[in-house]
Amino acid sequence: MDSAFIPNGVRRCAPGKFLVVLAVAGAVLLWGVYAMLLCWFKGLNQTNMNNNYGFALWIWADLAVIALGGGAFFTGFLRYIIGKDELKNIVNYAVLIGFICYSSALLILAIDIGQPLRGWFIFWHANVHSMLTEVAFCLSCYFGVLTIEYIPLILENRGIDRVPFLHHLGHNMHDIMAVFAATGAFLSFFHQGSLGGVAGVLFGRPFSYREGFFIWPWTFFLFTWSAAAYGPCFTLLITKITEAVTGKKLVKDNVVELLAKISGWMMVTYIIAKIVDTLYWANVTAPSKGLTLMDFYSHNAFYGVWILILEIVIGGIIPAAILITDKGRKSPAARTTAFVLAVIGVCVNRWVMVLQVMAAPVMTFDKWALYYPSWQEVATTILPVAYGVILIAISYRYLPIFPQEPELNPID
Amino acid sequence: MFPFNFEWIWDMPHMVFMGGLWYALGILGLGMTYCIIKAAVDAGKKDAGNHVGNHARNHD
Amino acid sequence: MKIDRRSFLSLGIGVAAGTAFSPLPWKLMDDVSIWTQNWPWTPVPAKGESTWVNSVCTLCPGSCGISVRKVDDRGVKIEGMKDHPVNQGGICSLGLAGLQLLYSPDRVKTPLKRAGKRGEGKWVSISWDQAISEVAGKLKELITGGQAHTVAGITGGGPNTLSRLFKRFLTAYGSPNFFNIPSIDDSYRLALQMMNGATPDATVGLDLENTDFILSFGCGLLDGWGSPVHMFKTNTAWRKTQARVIQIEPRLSRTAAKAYQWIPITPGSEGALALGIANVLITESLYRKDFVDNYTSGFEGVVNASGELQKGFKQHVLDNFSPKAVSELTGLDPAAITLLAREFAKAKAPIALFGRGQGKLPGSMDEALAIHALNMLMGAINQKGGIYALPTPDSQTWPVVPPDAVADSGVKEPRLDGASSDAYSRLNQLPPAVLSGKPYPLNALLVMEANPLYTMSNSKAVQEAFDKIPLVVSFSSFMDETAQNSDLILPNHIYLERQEDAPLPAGFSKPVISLSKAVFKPLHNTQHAGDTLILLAKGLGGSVAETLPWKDFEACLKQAMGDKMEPLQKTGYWVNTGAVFPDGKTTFTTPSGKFEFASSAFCPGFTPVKIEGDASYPLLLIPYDTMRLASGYAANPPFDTKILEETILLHQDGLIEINPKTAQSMGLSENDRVLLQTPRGQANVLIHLEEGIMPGVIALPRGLGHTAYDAYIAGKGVNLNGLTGPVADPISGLDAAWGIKAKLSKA
Amino acid sequence: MKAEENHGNTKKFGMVIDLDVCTGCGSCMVACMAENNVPFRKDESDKLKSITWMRVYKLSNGKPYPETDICYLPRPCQHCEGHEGHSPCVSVCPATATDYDMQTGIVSQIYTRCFGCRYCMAACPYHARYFNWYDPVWPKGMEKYLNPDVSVRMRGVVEKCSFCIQRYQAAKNRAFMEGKADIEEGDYQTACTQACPAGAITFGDLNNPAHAVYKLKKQPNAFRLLERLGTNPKIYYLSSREWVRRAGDNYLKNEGPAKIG
Repeated sequence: MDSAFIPNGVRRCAPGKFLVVLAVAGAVLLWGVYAMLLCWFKGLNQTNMNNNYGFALWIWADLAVIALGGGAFFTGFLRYIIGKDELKNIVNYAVLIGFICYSSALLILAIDIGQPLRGWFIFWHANVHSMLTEVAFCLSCYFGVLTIEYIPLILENRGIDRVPFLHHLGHNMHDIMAVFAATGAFLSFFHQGSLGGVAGVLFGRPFSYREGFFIWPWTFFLFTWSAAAYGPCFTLLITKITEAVTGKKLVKDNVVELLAKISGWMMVTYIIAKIVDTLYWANVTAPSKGLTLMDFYSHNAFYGVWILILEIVIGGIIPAAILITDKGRKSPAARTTAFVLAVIGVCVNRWVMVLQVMAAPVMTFDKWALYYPSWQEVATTILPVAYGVILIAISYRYLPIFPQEPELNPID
Repeated sequence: MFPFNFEWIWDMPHMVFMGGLWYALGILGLGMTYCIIKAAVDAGKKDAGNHVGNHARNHD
Repeated sequence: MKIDRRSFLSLGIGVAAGTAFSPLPWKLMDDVSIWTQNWPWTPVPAKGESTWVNSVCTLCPGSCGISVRKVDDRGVKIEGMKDHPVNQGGICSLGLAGLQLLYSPDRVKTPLKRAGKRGEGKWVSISWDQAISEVAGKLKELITGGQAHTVAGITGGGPNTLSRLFKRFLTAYGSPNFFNIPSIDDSYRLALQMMNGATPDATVGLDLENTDFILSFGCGLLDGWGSPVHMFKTNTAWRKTQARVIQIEPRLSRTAAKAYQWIPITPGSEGALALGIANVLITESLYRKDFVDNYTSGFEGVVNASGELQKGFKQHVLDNFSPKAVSELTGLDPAAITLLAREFAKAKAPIALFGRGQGKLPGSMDEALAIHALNMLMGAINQKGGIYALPTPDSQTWPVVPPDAVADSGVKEPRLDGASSDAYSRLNQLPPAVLSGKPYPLNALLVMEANPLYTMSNSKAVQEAFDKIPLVVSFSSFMDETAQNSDLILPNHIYLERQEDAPLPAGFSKPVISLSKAVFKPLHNTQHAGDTLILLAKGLGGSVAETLPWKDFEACLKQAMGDKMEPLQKTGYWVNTGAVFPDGKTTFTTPSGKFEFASSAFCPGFTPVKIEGDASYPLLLIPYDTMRLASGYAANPPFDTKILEETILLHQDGLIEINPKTAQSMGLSENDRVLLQTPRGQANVLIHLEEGIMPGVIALPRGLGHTAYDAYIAGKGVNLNGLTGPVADPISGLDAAWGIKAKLSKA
Repeated sequence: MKAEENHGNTKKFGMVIDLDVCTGCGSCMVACMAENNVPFRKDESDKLKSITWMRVYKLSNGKPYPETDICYLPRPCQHCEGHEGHSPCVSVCPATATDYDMQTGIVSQIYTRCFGCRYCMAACPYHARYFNWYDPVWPKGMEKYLNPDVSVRMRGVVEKCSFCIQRYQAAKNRAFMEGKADIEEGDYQTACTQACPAGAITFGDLNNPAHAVYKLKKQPNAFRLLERLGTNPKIYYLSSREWVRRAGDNYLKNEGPAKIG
């Protein structure tokens, strides 16, 4: 039925099966869209956010998907700028995942703001001192870059490629992709960082506030670093899941191992920096505001030291240790475990840098405020997952995402 | 975001920040314009009628 | 089809690109955001000319001057009147929210006649003519049947002209049953009457500005006691003069928190503590001997009716109220009592005050007399910084019209509350009398500026009594509980829409009258209750009509105010500048001509109020008052409910304060839902742990648990009056209850 | 933030709130809501969704009965000056919807520009900023009392105490009409200051030695909330109670208000 559009040399499931997958994901998507419309038409009273939780699940989701989508810029950076050639076999997928992550982030932001129809004021009336302005600009620009990086992939579809103009367009874009990728990397370094800056500059919030370099708090660098370190793990994890779902090997182990190794070493350096940062914050920054480390991790029902351990040890040191060792990296099970832990680690980091910041009282007579999201918030946060599944399913079916697939899965 | 917005001031933060922004946008814009124009030219040159779908793509 | 997909696609892309580069999307984007900035459902207040009108707030007995800001004919803000003697620009949260009462869509907007069952909320609008003729017709019927005395009137308006007119109406009609809403003012009046020989119509005057030591027996000086804003101002002045407030109560109220010292004692033992302090003052000779020896009687001994000499106040106190004995009653250390007495005596101008919380209930006379005796011991009577009787500002007398035969015999019937005169209304006795039909059934009840169905304790009995009254007429412009349970509503203008005199502010130092103005033209088809009374009188004809001869209330008010009317209309208030208060007089019109510690009729003692409930109720439930809750005739406007703490009201649930220790012993923790039971009723409440309350005591605020008014207050929390009941005071017959025994169980 | 510093004639409006005198009655809260068209809903008991520009906090010394002591603390927007006008919220607003006015020291909020990202709320340690989670709705007819000098905020934007800036504008206009060079202390007072029945709030120009606040802020009992964060707030509090002053900021065990600058 749609065989004319399926890439050469690969096998795809029957259209019926494909449609069932789309239908299931589509149903979840619709649920999310319904919640989204509720938020737009009825307002943010549909959420469980409140005046203590101006930022909540959505901002966490934004920070998390952007960190996870960091695989795109970092892989692109390694591939086009550093010249790690093997990574061409995974960069397509990294771009796709990045595209999904960033478009999701933008969508969530559009739901999250109280006046979505005025959202463009962030550009028009930009306050250049605000980290969020930097985020908005770089995020939008980098989303443009991801789109530019994704377009040639779409143009490679057999059906589309028949159109000469589009064929040439794809070709030309490929030719100067390094320029785009470099721009993207430049933008990414900044917006990943400014996302960290969002929390780090809050000098009214001793939990997140960090000193820094020039105008950038340490979290600026930690966020960029962690996105570069953990993002590829997410790319690799999704690749692994895709392989499991399709039942095919899609990327060669050497490619996976190379990226995993780089990611692992990045994590090692990151986690050292993070530990130093935490120690400095706990022993110098916070006490200068009259607070001790344990003030942030006690007197409430949820945030205990466990979350610090989960983030740094379980989600940082352990996966890093696995990925930098040959043995760990080469064992598919250990490797996948490391990916999962790493994803958890970075998500927990983003969680505390958003939610725990809001939860921790600053005034002595204030109380911890705990929060759980409403179903509308959950649904709109799951929406991108469903959307991602759909986009991956379609892209995988019709586009030559995995250059090594035909070789690894020869058709008799 | 434009010098004619009233919050605009010709100070360092604006020039650095907005300079960076317009620089990035410029690269992307010019890059895409170049690709599109060149694609149109290429498509016209290389016999629009021909089927080019199987043209082996050079990935590098 | 050769205009194929390709050209179609190209066309599409072309159109999209063309549109994108046209001004259209940008213009749309701009327009849409302008639209969001001017959403039609977000109101835009109309501009106009801004003016200020001075008036007085009569939402509580405080009588604060207010300045109302108007923009054209809209009222946009109520502020305190800067140079008003009572509040000097300050204003409380209720007064500030007055416009929410004015503009409430839930007001009674026109005369209503009940259509469904009583309390069902079904009404038909009727004309004023019909309303007047219906009520007048019913009242005429009762005259014909010789039942004029079976009509009663309740007013919460205080001693103002409208209340006087109402009473005059009832008297002329032939009913002795005129009721005021009793309060602590009655106890002060009675205490002054008994000990100082004041006339019953005098009110208490307090020269608080000049005191330097305030022994407050549970008075919510900063919780709405007296004239609230005036008390706040006074308290601030006390800070500057370093006057000390000693707050004696089992709960850390706002007053206690601001006081120099908070002394929690066993609730109900206040009178005993007063006598214990008196004991120390006498034992250690710390009292003002010159004053006591020269100007008082009953201190050393009392000659009783049969001419025998009996123990006087001194011996009585020395015999029964040693610090040790009082310690057992109050739970206070004997040394603390002695210390407190010494501090009290050391002060230059000490004063002892009674009246729990806002003084909503008259309380025990024994206690009032005991505490007032402390003032006598320190000579704080009629002196600077002391307590005294303030004469009610004399109003011009109205023409005397001889009653007709019906009226004459009617007013001679006994009052339903068993009181010998209407000087002190034993309103708490009314429901049992109505329920028993003795001495006679109540056939009609007129309620003005009051909401007895909500504010009277033992709600269940009050409701049952209401159900037995064949005709209930309300004059309320609020759809309050009483109005909701009436047969006819003849709505009065709201306080901002009518002219009337505001009575003397409670506990003020000098006589002041303020004039409330019609700041706004009546919004709805309401009518001044004074006019309604005059029209009713006209409808009844005969001597009633002759007794209320004015063409309208304004004429009546003018005649009552006499030459005060001019200054009242000019400045909004009138202060008695002709006399000095306190006047320093050391004689009075008691039988002995002196201030009386005791007489053949009384001697201050300590008879614990018989609080209801047996041993199966281990806890003591006490009410408390807060400035954030209106608990009288006016219910909380939305703003005031908004500022209620979540430890008082959480969603629809009221919270009960309990000491964490007590709660722990019962296995209860914060926000647990519990069933609160008292001998008078039960309710579901949530637990609020509060260190500032005595273990074993639990406290609920007054002012919640409404079933009427509007959706912003109805159905929220618990009406304390549904859980408590009155205890008749042996001396005054007024309600002496200060709490009730209670128990809590997990719900 | 762009205006040059000129301490000679720039104003710095601020408050001194005497906590010894404040009774926690809540008049300031209602005065503020009535003046500034703050909406209300049927259930306002979820204080985290309730808009109260002025909020009275209840502080406790935490001791058990009968040593318990409580104190009430009214908390308007602190109008932080931060370092050279970089208050926590102003510098983070991406759309320049909130600004620190160097001429008055007032942190303003432009509702029609705010697009509701709530970053400023995250930045404010005082929880002085409020989001319009709901459309503001008044019961039918009650919208009549709305103040024409203050615009009603639409759903989806952040709002906060403005020091009743409309009153400042009006005072300036009046002064201009009357040919006066400048406004006087009494010409511009916030709604809460005026209403406070205890007279606990004093408002004025902290730069002007003739204003009451100028002297009051220098009292030994004066402190500010969370001063150690560097927010540089313009609300001063007075309390004779040591535990209350200590509650104004975070201190390590061995520190105390007196030891820190």
